[in-house]
Amino acid sequence: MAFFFEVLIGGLLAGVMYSLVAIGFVLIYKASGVFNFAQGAMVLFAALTFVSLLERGVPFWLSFLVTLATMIALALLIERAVLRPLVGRSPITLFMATLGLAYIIEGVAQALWGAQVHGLELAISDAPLALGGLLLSQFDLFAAATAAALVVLLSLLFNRTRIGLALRAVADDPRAAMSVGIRLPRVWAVVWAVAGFVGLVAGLLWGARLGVQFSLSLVVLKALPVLIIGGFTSISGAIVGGLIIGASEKLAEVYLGPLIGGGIENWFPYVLALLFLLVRPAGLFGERAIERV
Amino acid sequence: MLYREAGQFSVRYADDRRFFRLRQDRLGLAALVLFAFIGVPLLGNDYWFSAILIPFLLLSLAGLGLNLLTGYAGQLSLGSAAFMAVGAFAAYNFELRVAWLPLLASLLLGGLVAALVAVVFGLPSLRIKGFYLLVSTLAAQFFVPWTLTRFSWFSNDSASGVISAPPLLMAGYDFSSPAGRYLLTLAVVSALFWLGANLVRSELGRNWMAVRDMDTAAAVIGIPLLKTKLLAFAISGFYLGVAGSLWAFTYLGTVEPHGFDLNRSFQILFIIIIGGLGSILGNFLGAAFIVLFPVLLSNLAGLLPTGLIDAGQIENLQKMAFGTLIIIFLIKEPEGLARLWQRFRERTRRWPLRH
Amino acid sequence: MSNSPLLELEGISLSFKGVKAISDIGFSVAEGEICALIGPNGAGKSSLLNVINGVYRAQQGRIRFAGQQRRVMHPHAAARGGIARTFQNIALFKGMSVLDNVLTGRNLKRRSSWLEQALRIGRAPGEDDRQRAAAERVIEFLRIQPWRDEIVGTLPYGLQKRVELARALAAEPRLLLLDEPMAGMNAEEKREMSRFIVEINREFGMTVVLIEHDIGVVMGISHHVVVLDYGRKIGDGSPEQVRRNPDVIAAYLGVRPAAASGLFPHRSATWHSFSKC
Amino acid sequence: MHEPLADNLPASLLARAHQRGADVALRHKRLGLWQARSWAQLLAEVQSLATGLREAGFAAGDSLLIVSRPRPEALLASLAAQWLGGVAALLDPLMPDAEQLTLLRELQAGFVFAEGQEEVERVLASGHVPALLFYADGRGLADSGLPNYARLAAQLPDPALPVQAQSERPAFSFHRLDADGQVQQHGLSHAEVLGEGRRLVEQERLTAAEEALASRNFATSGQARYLLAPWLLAGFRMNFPESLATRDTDRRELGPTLVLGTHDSYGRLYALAQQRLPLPGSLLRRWLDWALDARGGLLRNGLGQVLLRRPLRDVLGLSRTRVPLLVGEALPGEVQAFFAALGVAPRIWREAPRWQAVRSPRSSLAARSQSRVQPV
Repeated sequence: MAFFFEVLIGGLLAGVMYSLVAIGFVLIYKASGVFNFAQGAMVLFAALTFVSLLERGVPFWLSFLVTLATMIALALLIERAVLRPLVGRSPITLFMATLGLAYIIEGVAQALWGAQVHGLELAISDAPLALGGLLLSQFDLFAAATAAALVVLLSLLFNRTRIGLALRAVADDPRAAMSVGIRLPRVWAVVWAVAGFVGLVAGLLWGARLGVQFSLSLVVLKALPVLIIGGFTSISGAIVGGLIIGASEKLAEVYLGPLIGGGIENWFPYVLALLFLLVRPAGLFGERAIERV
Repeated sequence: MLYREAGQFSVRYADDRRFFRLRQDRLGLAALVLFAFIGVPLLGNDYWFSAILIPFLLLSLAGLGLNLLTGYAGQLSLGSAAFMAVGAFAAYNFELRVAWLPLLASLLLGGLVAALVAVVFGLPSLRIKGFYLLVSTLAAQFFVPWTLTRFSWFSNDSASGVISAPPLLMAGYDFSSPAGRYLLTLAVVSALFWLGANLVRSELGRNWMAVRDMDTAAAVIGIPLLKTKLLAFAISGFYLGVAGSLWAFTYLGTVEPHGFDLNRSFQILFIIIIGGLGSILGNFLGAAFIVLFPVLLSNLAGLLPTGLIDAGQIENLQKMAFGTLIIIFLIKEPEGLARLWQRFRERTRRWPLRH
Repeated sequence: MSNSPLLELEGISLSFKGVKAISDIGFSVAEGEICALIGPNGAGKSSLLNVINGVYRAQQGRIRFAGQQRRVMHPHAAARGGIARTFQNIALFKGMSVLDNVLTGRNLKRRSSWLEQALRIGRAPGEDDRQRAAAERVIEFLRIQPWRDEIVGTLPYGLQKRVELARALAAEPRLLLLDEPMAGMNAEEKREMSRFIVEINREFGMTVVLIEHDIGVVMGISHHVVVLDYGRKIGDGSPEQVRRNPDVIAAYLGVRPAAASGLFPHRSATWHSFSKC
Repeated sequence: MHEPLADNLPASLLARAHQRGADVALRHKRLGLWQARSWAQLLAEVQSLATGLREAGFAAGDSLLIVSRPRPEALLASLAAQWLGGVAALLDPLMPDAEQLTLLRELQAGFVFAEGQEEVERVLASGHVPALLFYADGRGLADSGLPNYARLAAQLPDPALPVQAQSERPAFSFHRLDADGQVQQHGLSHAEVLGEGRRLVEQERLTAAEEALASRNFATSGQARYLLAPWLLAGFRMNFPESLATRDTDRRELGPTLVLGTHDSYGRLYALAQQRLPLPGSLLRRWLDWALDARGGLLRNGLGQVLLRRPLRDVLGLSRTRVPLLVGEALPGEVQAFFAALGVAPRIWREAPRWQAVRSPRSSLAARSQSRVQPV
């Protein structure tokens, strides 16, 4: 039984990592209705920039700030060059544009910093920690704490600041928000910048775990089922979705894996998400729109 | 400009149903097809057949397969490569296990199996829309290669799931030479394009577009949504399956499941975005672009002094260029190269008048 | 006109997330008549049309169409039974040509399979001719021949409305539901459109249920008027009867406080035309 | 080729039907198709109509007033009236409404063919109810109780119905108001129409292979002389566009070899081209003007021909045009030059209507046994 709980909690903690990527999606989706496939590329880009600076001897905090600045600049650029010309186009078109964006960011990241794997040490021991009879990864606990801090930070940002208010207004009804003088492009730029920040945090954690390498951009594929389960518009949904995916993926790997063969974690989340979709098409926390005709 | 349209008028509805209403267009197409079947095999060399023409034709076919689903029926899919893989492995197994089956029949059966698999992954499309559907097609994209690798029966217990093409014998002829493989590919692709062009102009094609443009209204006028969408998945799957089996048989000779990964799906999606969503011609234009652009890029890089740009950088450059082009096309010409061509044609038909 | 009504609604109630849109509405439409649904914005007119052809499912009530009783209608069943409609906000297939849009309206008349059509064998070619000819007759009837091959999305609003009507007509329905067919049109276009509606009704004997705000037009062309307000029915009868109905006059005059608060700004404007006719 | 016997229009039709019965005589674009009818079919239809008209009381010397844009029904109704020895009185439906109403009121026609609801309403609005009023486009007229064209044309033809037209009797009459609001008319006899038509056929060497487009209204004598008569004499094909609004695209589809126009119709085409050509001052336009310039030179001829003149001619639907005719007033210099540069310089044919004031217009079309249109 303890083994089960270990697996479960391990999975839940791994799920937090998925949630971190998914939160970036939710932010952007809420504010601009874009399903941002480039989120993974942004994670890669942030991590790669950070680690390359670090390797060139730049101090940790300076690297962090420089990377953050880069991500903000990138967000502004994206808003200007991609989002603004595509205002009012169908969600599918916007999605495909972010596919293109993902290619560009990946290409630039690798052209700048090379394609080799970089190790990233965040000075957190990955040694298992015995807690109440269960062995848990310290790193995972740290990641969970970071995620929690991030969520608190974001909720402060959105509930206590003017830009947060504007964001919520835009998410609610873009046209009404515009009519009361909220400038959409600014909100978008801010949100993409925040998403860039979230991407940076996720990139550091993922990078520390897997090494900073190209496959980081593929975490986007893990985040998608998370979003489906949690709903595209809810940050708490992203967290819960991540936990569900993480836990069930681990449990399936451990208990189902031996039966049908290993390596099922690639597709299992999707099948799970699909089942969820058929039962609750709008996700756990998403709102289902009434179709007006 | 080249056209003399006056005097070409329809006296039967069948006149309007032809692919091209104008005689000059029909003659042009006939000349092109004739050239492709007779001129190219005489003029081309092995490099052109194997490295350019065959992949171009097959990517066009795969593009058409995805275009039917995404461009016409409006169902976004990132599982194209998975259906190609199903087609390839199914055709391989038919060829392997049912010895008396002719090659062409194996190809078609491969397509049919892919169609069935596509229907299964298309089933959720009735309840979910837009990028929610991505989940279903991505599930296919991850599940299929896993299955093909996991169960070695599919690859006849070969190491890491690699399969090799059977000898390309048909009616006593050996199509194994590059020119032969080209001709075989061309024949299948031409036939399927003819069928596809008919399809999109038929009732089913209109129903697809109706579902794409506004599915509520489509349901209200009596278009059966489930049947229409599932047929889109099935037919798209069939096209991709045949493209996949030819990919294995006439293009590469040996493939493994991971040859049909997500990047291949993206590639096919880019073909139809650049070529033109909802266009038959666009698939050729997009595929030509995807095939020729890297060749062009590496040739250009070859002109530069050696050592300035290494091979890895060319790949990065290519990625950036594709990404940029996708965005430019979506912004400036969402209907792709086909639309540019169409505009040019309209202009020449009115020339020298402006409108 | 036959004795039993073509369409009968009984005790229809519909709510969205607990907000009542329609409460307990019942009325009947006789075969061959033009029936107008009028009432202020938000009175539930469009919702009622949506219930009739199954776009919305009413929580309560019964629909009886052409002798068949149903709890709720399903869009596909409605189309098969002979109900066609147009939408308030034009639900055309914008990427397709006018001809193709009209042809989609005839999809239920198809008998040949998609494979026959794709291979152009069997029943398909002959049927293609017949379908096209039928679509062309509708196009001629509504005088949209000059735009036959244009992409619908590029046409002006008034023409799109006409194309949408053409698509509905192409289905050769028994009951035609028109949701504000003249919204946003100028006087000339309105006159033309109401003439089309009258001709459709007279020449094809098609029963029409329409929603329209222009009371002058409504009184001019309809045989039967149903008045809704706040999701309830407050008037039902011939144009003459409805005009004299005190409840209707009260609603349109805006005697109740809600009306005066400016929630329904077009009320006063409508009253003007209402009192004239 | 010309039958000496056919000294009137219906007889010419009869001759064509005997000579080339199965050939296409007329096309009308309807329901998206150019629907063809043969000479034999036309003959049968005219005979049916004539039978129907006679049953309605129409007899030799009566006039059938035709209020219609060009459409096959109007043409065939005219021939049917002439078959019975009557006159086709043509009213230009594009005349201002008030003018038409006055004419309708003054003419008091006994037999009227009106195109559709609008025209029927106009006829009835004039306050005069004809003995026979029939229409072609039944839209909105279903409960009017009036007979429609299709019903008359579906009549079983009386095969014994002879052609009663006489060479010297009027075939057409035209009406208008003069400046003082007085009714004017002029008539055209069968002999005159056929004579002019024959002259055209011979001079322009018209054959049965011509394609003509009847896009203008009939209500001009030029149209009768230089289009209807040659059509019946040479036996070529007359084509009717889908509607007035689509005549330019229809012309391009059809590519007529014989174009009959007036000062106005050529002018309109010229204006259309000018408006749609590249903007004045643009490089393209200067090149175009250079290519259209009449002065020769090998380059100008060759390059201009291939790249500009030929395509322009095709866009205007004139690339097959062999016989461009202009009836009436000459074209302004630049218009004439424009078409000449395209190789379709219109050739002028005289239209000399002898308009005469009608002293008692009420009697002119009213009914039989009253004074008739004078033979010209």
